[in-house]
Amino acid sequence: MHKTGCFSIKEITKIEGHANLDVELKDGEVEKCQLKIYEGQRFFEDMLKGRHFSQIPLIVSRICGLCNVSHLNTSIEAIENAFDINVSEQTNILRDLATNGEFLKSHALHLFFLVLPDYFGKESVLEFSKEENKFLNWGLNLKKSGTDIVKLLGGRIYQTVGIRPGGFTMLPKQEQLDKCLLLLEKERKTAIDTIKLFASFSEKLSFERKTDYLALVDSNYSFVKGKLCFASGKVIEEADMLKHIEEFIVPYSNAAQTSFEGKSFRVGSLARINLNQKALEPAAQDIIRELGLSFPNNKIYHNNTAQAIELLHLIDSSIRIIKELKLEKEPMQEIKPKECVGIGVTEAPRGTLYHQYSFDEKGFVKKANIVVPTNQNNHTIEEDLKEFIPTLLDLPQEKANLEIEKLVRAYDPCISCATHFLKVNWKK
Amino acid sequence: MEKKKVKVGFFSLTCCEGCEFAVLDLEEKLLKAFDYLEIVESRVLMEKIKPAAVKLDIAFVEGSVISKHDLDKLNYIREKTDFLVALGSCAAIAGINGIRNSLPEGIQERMRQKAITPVKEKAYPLSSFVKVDYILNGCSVNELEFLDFLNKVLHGVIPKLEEVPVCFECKLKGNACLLLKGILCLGPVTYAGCGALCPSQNAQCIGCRGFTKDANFDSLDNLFKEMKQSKKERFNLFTYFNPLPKELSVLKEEK
Amino acid sequence: MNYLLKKENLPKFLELLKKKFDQVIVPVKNETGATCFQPYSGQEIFLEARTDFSAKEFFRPAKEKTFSFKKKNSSYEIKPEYDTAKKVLFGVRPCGTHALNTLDELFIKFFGEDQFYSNKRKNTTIIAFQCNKACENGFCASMGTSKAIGHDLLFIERGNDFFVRAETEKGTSLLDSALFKHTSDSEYSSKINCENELDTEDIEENLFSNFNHSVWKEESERCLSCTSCTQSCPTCYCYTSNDEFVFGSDNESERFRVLDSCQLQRFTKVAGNHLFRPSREGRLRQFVLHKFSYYKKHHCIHLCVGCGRCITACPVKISLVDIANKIQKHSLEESK
Amino acid sequence: MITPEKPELAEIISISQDTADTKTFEVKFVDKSVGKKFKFRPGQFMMISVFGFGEVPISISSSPYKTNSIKFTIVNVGNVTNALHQLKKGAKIGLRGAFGTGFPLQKFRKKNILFVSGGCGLAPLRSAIYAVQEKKSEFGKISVLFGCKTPENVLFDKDMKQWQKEKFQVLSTVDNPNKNWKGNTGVVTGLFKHLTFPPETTIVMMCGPSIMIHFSLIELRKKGFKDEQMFASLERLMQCGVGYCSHCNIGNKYTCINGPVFTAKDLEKLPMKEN
Ligand SMILES: Cc1cc2nc3c(=O)[nH]c(=O)nc-3n(C[C@H](O)[C@H](O)[C@H](O)COP(=O)(O)OP(=O)(O)OC[C@H]3O[C@@H](n4cnc5c(N)ncnc54)[C@H](O)[C@@H]3O)c2cc1C
Ligand code: SF4
Ligand code: SF4
Ligand code: SF4
Repeated sequence: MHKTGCFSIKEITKIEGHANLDVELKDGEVEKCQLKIYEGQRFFEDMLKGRHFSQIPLIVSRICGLCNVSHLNTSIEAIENAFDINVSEQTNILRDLATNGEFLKSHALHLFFLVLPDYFGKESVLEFSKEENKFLNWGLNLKKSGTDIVKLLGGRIYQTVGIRPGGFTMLPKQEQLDKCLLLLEKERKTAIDTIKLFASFSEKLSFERKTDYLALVDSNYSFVKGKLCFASGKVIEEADMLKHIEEFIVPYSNAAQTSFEGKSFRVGSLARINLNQKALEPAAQDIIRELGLSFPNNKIYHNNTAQAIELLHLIDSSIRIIKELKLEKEPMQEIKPKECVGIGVTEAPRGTLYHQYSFDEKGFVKKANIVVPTNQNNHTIEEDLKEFIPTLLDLPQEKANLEIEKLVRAYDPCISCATHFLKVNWKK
Repeated sequence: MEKKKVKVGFFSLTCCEGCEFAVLDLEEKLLKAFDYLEIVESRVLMEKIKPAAVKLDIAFVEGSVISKHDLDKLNYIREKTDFLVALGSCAAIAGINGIRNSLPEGIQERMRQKAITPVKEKAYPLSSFVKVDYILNGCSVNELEFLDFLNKVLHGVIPKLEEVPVCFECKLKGNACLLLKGILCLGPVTYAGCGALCPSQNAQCIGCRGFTKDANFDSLDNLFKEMKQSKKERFNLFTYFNPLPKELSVLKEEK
Repeated sequence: MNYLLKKENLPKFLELLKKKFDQVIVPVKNETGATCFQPYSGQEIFLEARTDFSAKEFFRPAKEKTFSFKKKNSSYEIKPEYDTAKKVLFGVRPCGTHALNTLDELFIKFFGEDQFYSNKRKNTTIIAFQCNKACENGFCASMGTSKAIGHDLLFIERGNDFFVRAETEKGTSLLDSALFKHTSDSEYSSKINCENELDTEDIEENLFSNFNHSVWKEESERCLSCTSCTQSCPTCYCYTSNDEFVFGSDNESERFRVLDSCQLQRFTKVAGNHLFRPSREGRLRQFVLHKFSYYKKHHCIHLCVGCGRCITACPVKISLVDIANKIQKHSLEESK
Repeated sequence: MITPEKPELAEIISISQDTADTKTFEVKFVDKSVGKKFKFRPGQFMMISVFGFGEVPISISSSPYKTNSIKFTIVNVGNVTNALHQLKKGAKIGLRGAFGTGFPLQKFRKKNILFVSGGCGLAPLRSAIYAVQEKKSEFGKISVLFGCKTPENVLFDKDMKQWQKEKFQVLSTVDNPNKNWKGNTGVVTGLFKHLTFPPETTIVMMCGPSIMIHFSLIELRKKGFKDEQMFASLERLMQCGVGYCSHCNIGNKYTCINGPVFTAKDLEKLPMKEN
């Protein structure tokens, strides 16, 4: 790679749009590193204006095909907070289960379909050898254990329909839950093997940068409740998130970036485990110890390991939920709208997700504000790259690109963005 | 069936990309289909796009045309392929992106100004610009319908759109009708193919597969009126995934 | 012979049947709240009224495989797929037994036996259930279908018991002596007063000769063409036949019969996209005329058993009884 | 016991390309005993299966006196017909039938016969023309009128020449002629002015698009033809051929079992132009 010059990486597909990366080097130092995300092109916040609150979850779940349940759940939390709805314990547990399903699916897809080819030096899973295809089956099976749950609770894997403000439109049958349970128990071992596999890979990659972390912290490792904690020590209430986190517009990108007290921070699996390791299911904690992994750490590649660890946690927690569950028929709660503001904060597979709505007295949306995890990570990604790229100067450009890709992929900015992230065009 | 592999590509314009993942969800069945398919381009499965020289037998395109970039890409795909399939509501009918088309002109104008990359005046389905050979509708697409399509094409059967409303499949499933329970439902005016997914979950159909040619909007709207729905609520429901039908232009009001 | 079965023993009886038959079909309420017939697996039995959906599914299924074709060398093996499972249908109402009787006329007696239908029919034992009150929108009294026919056993609710009458040998053989006690009681018929009434005199002629009556247009304007009527109807049998290749196989294909509906435009669509019956008016008229005029002409029996399901199922409350009565009244006035 | 819906295997023994989108298939039952028993009347149709693709009703276009093999003349318009067109000699298809009423030729003895056809409608009529040709002495004068879109769509050239040799009156017309076209132009009803024999002793058999049948009936009535003398073969969507599926229902008739051949008198009573 030349020590001076610029290159840009065109058509990074984003979570909800497309992105490029522009880099300018001078004497081996990164002068400029801009992640240009054209998110916002779809104007979800504007589209929600004037819509009835009952339509929100189904509209926002279309923001992202992969973490639609997270968007659903977050908007539902915001709506229920706004209209003072307290759903039953059973509903909460089933929502947790659905969230688990989505995380399983999302993590498995990311790890096996997008990250693994990197580690094997392959362009895509389609080029895997017979030997390597074995791992693909691991991935598919783990994913299936998640999708089956989501399908069961939401009716469909993408753009689920059954999860609504006030409860579930339809409850699953016990026998169906039992089937999910069988599959989960079968895939436990795969999850453990997965952790070992990814830990062995990420151990070899050494890039490390000290930064702050943010996640919802709760004694049950919940993805929906808890307090927002920073690794640097600050603890804030969910509803106050935007009071502390500064959202700022960068002129080259359609997506806002965020900072906390002027500095960048990371969100996602690594942030969660860094902050909340003790709340993981026992088996997940055991394996961390067994493999001699140390959390908290600042190695972003360990985000992949963290995802793998979460896989095991998710399986164990789902197994426990299903075993303890005694399904009872219950109607959905009726919701009486009023003029007010509602906020929902949850952990999505890729990090903290924030939804805020203000409603008029009939429950129509006046204003909506959504902050997605990738927005929060963008800033950190840029800063990481500023430190990382200079270490690659000895490599030929193509190799360097691959390394950059690996780093960005470690963040799991969104599965689709990670897929063909970097296509380098040198500018003279 | 000929042993020559069919060259297919998956492309994505502005959308949530759920459709391509929905296809991936066919799991073993998809792996089996790979015996007959050669994936030339795919955002999900592949890292780098292969050189554009290859002619595709089938291109699946998800997403709506919102920016100039989308349009350029679409034209490029159309040129490269013999058979172009609109994958999912965004591509077929503008889908959820189309909500912005029914926003008041003032807001639309502001959105256009706010955008950093140039956007088109509205969100468009693919058919507004290029010839679309087949439509696999739905948000997200029904993976079984996708499989059925593949199966047909691979055997040389000309696929045909099923022109039946969601109610047809809803009844085949033995569901109690939501309209009779007092819940609004767009099933009677929406194309089936999803297996009446939402009504089977006790949830209203929101029209994600597009309105039927044979729809009786007036009658359905009258029914909603009898169910004490305000103009705004009815407008909201009918424009969930579709442009407001001509018959119901009375519902339009500046908000 | 007459018997009594304690109501609480019904599940026991059904369990016993399960041992003797491949499938025991019972009326239940499904998750969406609709009442229909399902294979018994311990669910709660629904006997309060006639079900929203008929037992048609078990005789004219929504999708039924009829043949499988296998290419061998350059020839084909053609294998019909008959459903020969032994079934018992419990709790079918008198109108339901008449519906089967009506379909028998077409699928067994008319062109030659349709074995896809007749096999199911022959292998199914019918346990009818007498109604003791009128059903919503029903008009069985007008259609002469309030008394079951062609059944093997008849159940009648009586206090804490079911009064059971065996009509056939096949029926008697099901009556386990531990559960069923002889009774010298005789059946008493309770008269049912349907809220709907249909004047069926000369109905086939009158409806057909009023092909252009204004009522068709008026009523059809409301119609959503949702097919709820034809699909809930126990006698609507129209179907389409489709071939499909077996996925992943080069030489296997299957033929299916798929239930269709005359309320859909595509029902008459031929190559070149020509529609023979495009308008809603024409489609609604086809439904009513097929019920009360055309079928009778060919098979000497009405294609309607007066169960009223189509009226209950209609989201916009179109009633074939109202339509037919309007025309009947009109004809009566004209003939004066 | 037979299942009315079970197809019988048959082999394609020859294929001829009639026009760009029309081919005639000659087929033979694989099971010889079935072939031996097979009989049909002109105007009847069979259900042809292309396995995996579906089943379509197709009229028989060969002579009822030659049942060793059966011929079908088929236009490529959709899935099944397209699949049929891809088949090669030796391929196997399924056959059911023959179904429907057909033309009651035995009742037409001693009469003059007028055939009116449009496009592919000549296919079922050809079977009747062959039958009449075979027993020429039993009938009076014969006239064959044929209309189609362009000279390229003209069917059965060879047959037409043969019929001319047999002293039949054979007239064809096209909507859009080209330079080489020597016949008439315009719709088929325009040929009626060339008719020579008296209406009272004539039977009309027609088959073609419904619009052609509609106008032919009007014109012929004007010329003095009675409804009982005129027979037309109709087309409706069909799935079974035996009255089970109800798609072909027109008023109180089923096209597959009461038709496809109807007298104009029957048609009068049917809601033909139902909308
Ligand atoms: C009594 C009768 C005789 C016929 N004789 C001939 C003939 O001799 N030569 C010829 O070329 N055509 C004939 N046809 C028309 C022929 O049946 C249709 O062209 C054919 O069914 C089209 O099928 P497809 O699958 O190619 O088209 P698609 O459009 O793919 O049709 C799908 C299905 O619809 C049905 N269908 C579509 N069009 C028709 C139609 N017009 N009539 C009945 N069913 C239809 C078929 O079941 C078919 O499988 C006849 C039709 C009838 C009713
Ligand atoms: S629930 Fe909806 S889709 Fe189902 S029958 Fe009723 S209106 Fe139709
Ligand atoms: S029921 Fe309606 S909204 Fe639901 S998937 Fe089907 S078409 Fe879409
Ligand atoms: S037409 Fe209506 S009343 Fe008659 S049998 Fe069918 S559903 Fe019952």
